[in-house]
Amino acid sequence: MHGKHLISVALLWAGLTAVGELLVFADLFPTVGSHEAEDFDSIFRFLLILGIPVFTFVIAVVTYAALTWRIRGEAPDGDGPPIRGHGWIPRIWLAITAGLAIFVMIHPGLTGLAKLQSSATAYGWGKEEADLEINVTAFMWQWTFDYPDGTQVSVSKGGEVVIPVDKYVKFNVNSIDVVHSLWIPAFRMKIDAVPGRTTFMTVHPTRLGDYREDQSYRVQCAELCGLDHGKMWLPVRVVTESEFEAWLASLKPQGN
Amino acid sequence: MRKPMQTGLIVAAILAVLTITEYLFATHVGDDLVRFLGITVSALGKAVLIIYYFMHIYRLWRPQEAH
Amino acid sequence: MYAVKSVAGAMGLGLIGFYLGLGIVAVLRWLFGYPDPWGGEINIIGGWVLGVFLWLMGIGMWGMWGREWFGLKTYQRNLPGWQRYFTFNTDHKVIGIQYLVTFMVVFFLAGALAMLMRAELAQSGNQFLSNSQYNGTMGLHGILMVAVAVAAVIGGIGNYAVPLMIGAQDMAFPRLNALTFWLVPPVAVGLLATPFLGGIEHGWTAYPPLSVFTNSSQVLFSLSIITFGLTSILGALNFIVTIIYMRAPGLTWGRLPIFVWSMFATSWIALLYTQGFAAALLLILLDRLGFSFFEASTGGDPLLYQHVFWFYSHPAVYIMVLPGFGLALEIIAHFSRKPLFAYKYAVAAFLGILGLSGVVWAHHMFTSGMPNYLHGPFLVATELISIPTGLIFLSALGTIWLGRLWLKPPMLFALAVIFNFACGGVTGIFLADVPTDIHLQDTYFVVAHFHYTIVGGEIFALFAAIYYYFPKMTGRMYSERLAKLHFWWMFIGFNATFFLMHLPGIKGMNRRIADFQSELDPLNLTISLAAFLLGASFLVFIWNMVYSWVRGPVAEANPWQVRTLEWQTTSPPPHENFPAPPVVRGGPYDYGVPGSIHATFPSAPSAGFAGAPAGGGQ
Amino acid sequence: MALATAHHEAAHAPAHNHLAINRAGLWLFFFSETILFGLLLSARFYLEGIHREELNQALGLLITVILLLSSVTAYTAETAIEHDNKKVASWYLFFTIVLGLIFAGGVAYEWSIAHFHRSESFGSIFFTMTGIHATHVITGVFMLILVWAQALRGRYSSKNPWAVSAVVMYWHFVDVVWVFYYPALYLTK
Repeated sequence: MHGKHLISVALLWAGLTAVGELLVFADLFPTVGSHEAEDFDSIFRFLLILGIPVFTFVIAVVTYAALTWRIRGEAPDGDGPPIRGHGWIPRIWLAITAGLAIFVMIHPGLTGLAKLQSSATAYGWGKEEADLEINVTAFMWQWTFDYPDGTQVSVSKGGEVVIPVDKYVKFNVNSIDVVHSLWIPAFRMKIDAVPGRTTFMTVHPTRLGDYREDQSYRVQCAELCGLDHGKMWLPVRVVTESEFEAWLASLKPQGN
Repeated sequence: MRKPMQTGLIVAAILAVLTITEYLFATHVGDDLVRFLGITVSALGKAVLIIYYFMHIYRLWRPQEAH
Repeated sequence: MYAVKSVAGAMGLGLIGFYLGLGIVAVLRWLFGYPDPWGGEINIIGGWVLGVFLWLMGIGMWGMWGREWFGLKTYQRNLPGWQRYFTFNTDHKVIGIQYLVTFMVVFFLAGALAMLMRAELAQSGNQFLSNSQYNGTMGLHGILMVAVAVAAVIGGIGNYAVPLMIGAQDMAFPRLNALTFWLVPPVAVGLLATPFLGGIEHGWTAYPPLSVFTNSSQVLFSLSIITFGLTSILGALNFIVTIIYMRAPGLTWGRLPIFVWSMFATSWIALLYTQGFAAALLLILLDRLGFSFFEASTGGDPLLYQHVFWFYSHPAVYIMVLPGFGLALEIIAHFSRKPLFAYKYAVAAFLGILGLSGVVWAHHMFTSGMPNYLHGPFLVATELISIPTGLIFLSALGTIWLGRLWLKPPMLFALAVIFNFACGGVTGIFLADVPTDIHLQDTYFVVAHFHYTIVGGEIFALFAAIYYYFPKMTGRMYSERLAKLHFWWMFIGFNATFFLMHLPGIKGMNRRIADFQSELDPLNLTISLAAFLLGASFLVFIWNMVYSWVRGPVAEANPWQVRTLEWQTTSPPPHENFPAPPVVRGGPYDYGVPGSIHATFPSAPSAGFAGAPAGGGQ
Repeated sequence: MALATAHHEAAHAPAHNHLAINRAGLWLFFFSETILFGLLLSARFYLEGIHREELNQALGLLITVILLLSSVTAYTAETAIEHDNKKVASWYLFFTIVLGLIFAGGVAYEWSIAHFHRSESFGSIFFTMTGIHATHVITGVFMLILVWAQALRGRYSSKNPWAVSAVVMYWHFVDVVWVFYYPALYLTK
């Protein structure tokens, strides 16, 4: 008595999954601006490919059951078969769900984590040594970025964060008042700015980009920090190394 | 009433001993780990004694009242 | 009108207590030589404590409880009709309805705030609200909805249904039960007063140091939530004792209705973890008074708060959603006319979630700058939770398989719970995996995810329960057509709003902002329109409920032909619930088993009572 | 409007169950409180490790002994009530109250001589932990006084010992908390 229903549900499931998996090809993500963004997008797609059949399985069964087995009269004309679900079905279910969970836990989870973390005791993402280190100070409700040569960029000076392409750029993040969070959507990286400890994130931009063309190139505060939290962002520009040097030079104070 | 009172006094005496032990561990033991363990074990012992003999936790899973 | 006088008098007493508390603290400060006796926030704390205490005494705690402390005889006022809902009534059915109505009002209020936010977010830039107004609206929406999610199902449906389902006459501690409800009005007053002190600026999570620096509305926020935590803890304690000790003879653990099991697991979570929220907010209050838990420059650490806070607030989502699962499974079993599939696995799932709930909190802190070695263990524990959750789905899907699905409004909502939570569960994987969470943390993806789990999982179950128990509670039937209209309207509106909300999150729109990047304008406009659609669906519900309560046709005792005990008594049930104590003979879901009986009423007066034996079905 | 006055039964459970129900409720309350105290204890080690500021060791040991002693007197009072020895029970409840007040006084004295301030993190931890604990002690003393006043009037007996049992159990619980707080605050280094 299960056979016909099982085949129908399987077909429905397959159909829904086929439609659902189209989501993988949709234009979901912001610009891919860094190695980290490539990793994020591939892991996200991988989880989407795995997750959609799970979702559609539930939908297929619920929809099929509601359409096929619903009572059409005013009152139930009888009871269903007293299937209690002892035996092998729950065990197989348990094995499959546990297998999926552990698989997801290990593969994109722990492996991805290992790729992100340089050491067990650090407070941040990515390599601890980088080509360029920028010290970031967050305050209500803006940032300052201190470049190694002493240049300081803020909303009033420079007005944008410029970094070179194809370099490891490390942001050492600090906060002087409340908890903020440094987030650059184009790089898919985020780390909180916590008063009293220095956190970091290292990114490796792979292509040129500019906020004026692409709004995902921005440093955005992602942790609620009070009144002007929503306005706490700065444009980001990724340039070639020579342009970067030129930009730094242009910001050098004339007198010193 | 004599028997429970005796129990109480014995427990009180052990509590006193454990408190002294704890204090001596804190003042006279140099090794961090040993001191920490000594203090923790004494404290746990005291807690177990109070919870079992004074708070009568066993009455929770005893089906019928017997006093 | 005794009830009106009593409530007004209690409010007066509460106010007197509030000012008295302010004064007492001032006098104490003066005595100890502080330069400013009216220190401000510490006075408010004193006022709150005394005000809440006198309010409780005034509303009836003195007569029913306080007198006992002094060896005096206690008394209870039993008022007829609507007035009993406004007194310190110890009947669990009255308390359940008090909770339900109160929190539905709060729900619609907080929903209106959401509409305000969506109006602002329909377009980039600030149109209707300033940044500070937006933050206040957002914070209030958040905390009110958290309160609804924590208390509406547990306090409302749980209080009403659990004693009936286990065949008890009342909860184990009826006075405590009434106390938990009457602690709620001060909480509501405290939270709704926050806009007058500047508005909540820190969202419902109240992260320090922001919440230490912000305006004084934080003090009201903390005090309200600590008080609310108290109701949660005491209510949970009451449920656990009730379920352990008050079951009818023969109602073994293996025969317990699944909703009662879910309430049992939930109550343990609430009992054990709610202290975390209270402790976290207490530390905030102390920091505002000059302590230094979160001030980095003098040795504190802001992350301490996040650990303590999420120690409660992650288990809190299970407090919210487990009763939802329980209700969904309960209703699905009855309306599929089949035994609950894999009952033992479903129970194991609830207990498994209870066990794991305490060791997953730091997955909210993957980007917080906590040491790297914490990420792995919390990732693993978080993913493990999906295994027991999967068992709930097994139970639900196995039950509807080959069933006789009676698609009444409660069943539609219960199936929607399964549908919605499938989506919420799958998106949860993205947030549990650190590599994806780094980008998605604090974006609209998270907003979409938790609305799918909490609204889709719990609020849909709440509506399922309301449509399920409405005839039992009021003795009247609602319009089924309007209920179905409400279902489809809400279901479509909900999925349109929150499914779309994932997209701006991935694209880079963070939470809790009044203004966003202009490239997301079309998407946000669509979401706002869908949100208004969702909001409008509740008008149908309100009309249906109010009209049917007053004018609806009289309902039968057991309109759904259900086997569990609460349906084997009259609608609404008498004060003592059952005319005679029931004796349970078999499982609650044995549909289709020839000759099975759930319960009998051995000493029932034979005339005028239709219940026994509780076979249900035909 | 019907104004019925009636003595209210705490629960409609079978009578022999009352005591078990009350006791279970009280224990659940303790479990919940344990989490609160445990979180504060964890916060202490989270912020400070095993470091602590110098405290008056003699005073610490003294108030610890006094609180443990008060547990013994409370135990005696409960045992006496269970054996219908009302006079001994009243006296030992009284001793417990006095010892509790001495303990609270000791904590207050410790606060007044502490050389650190609440705006330092150890000060925050110390004042909060002892403060929350002392709040429980004071609450316990209030309840003990209420129960003592009833005990003097002979209201409790071996048939009706619950109020005494409950307040004594609460008192022991407060003592257990101090069993962990004392070494955490005074003895680590």
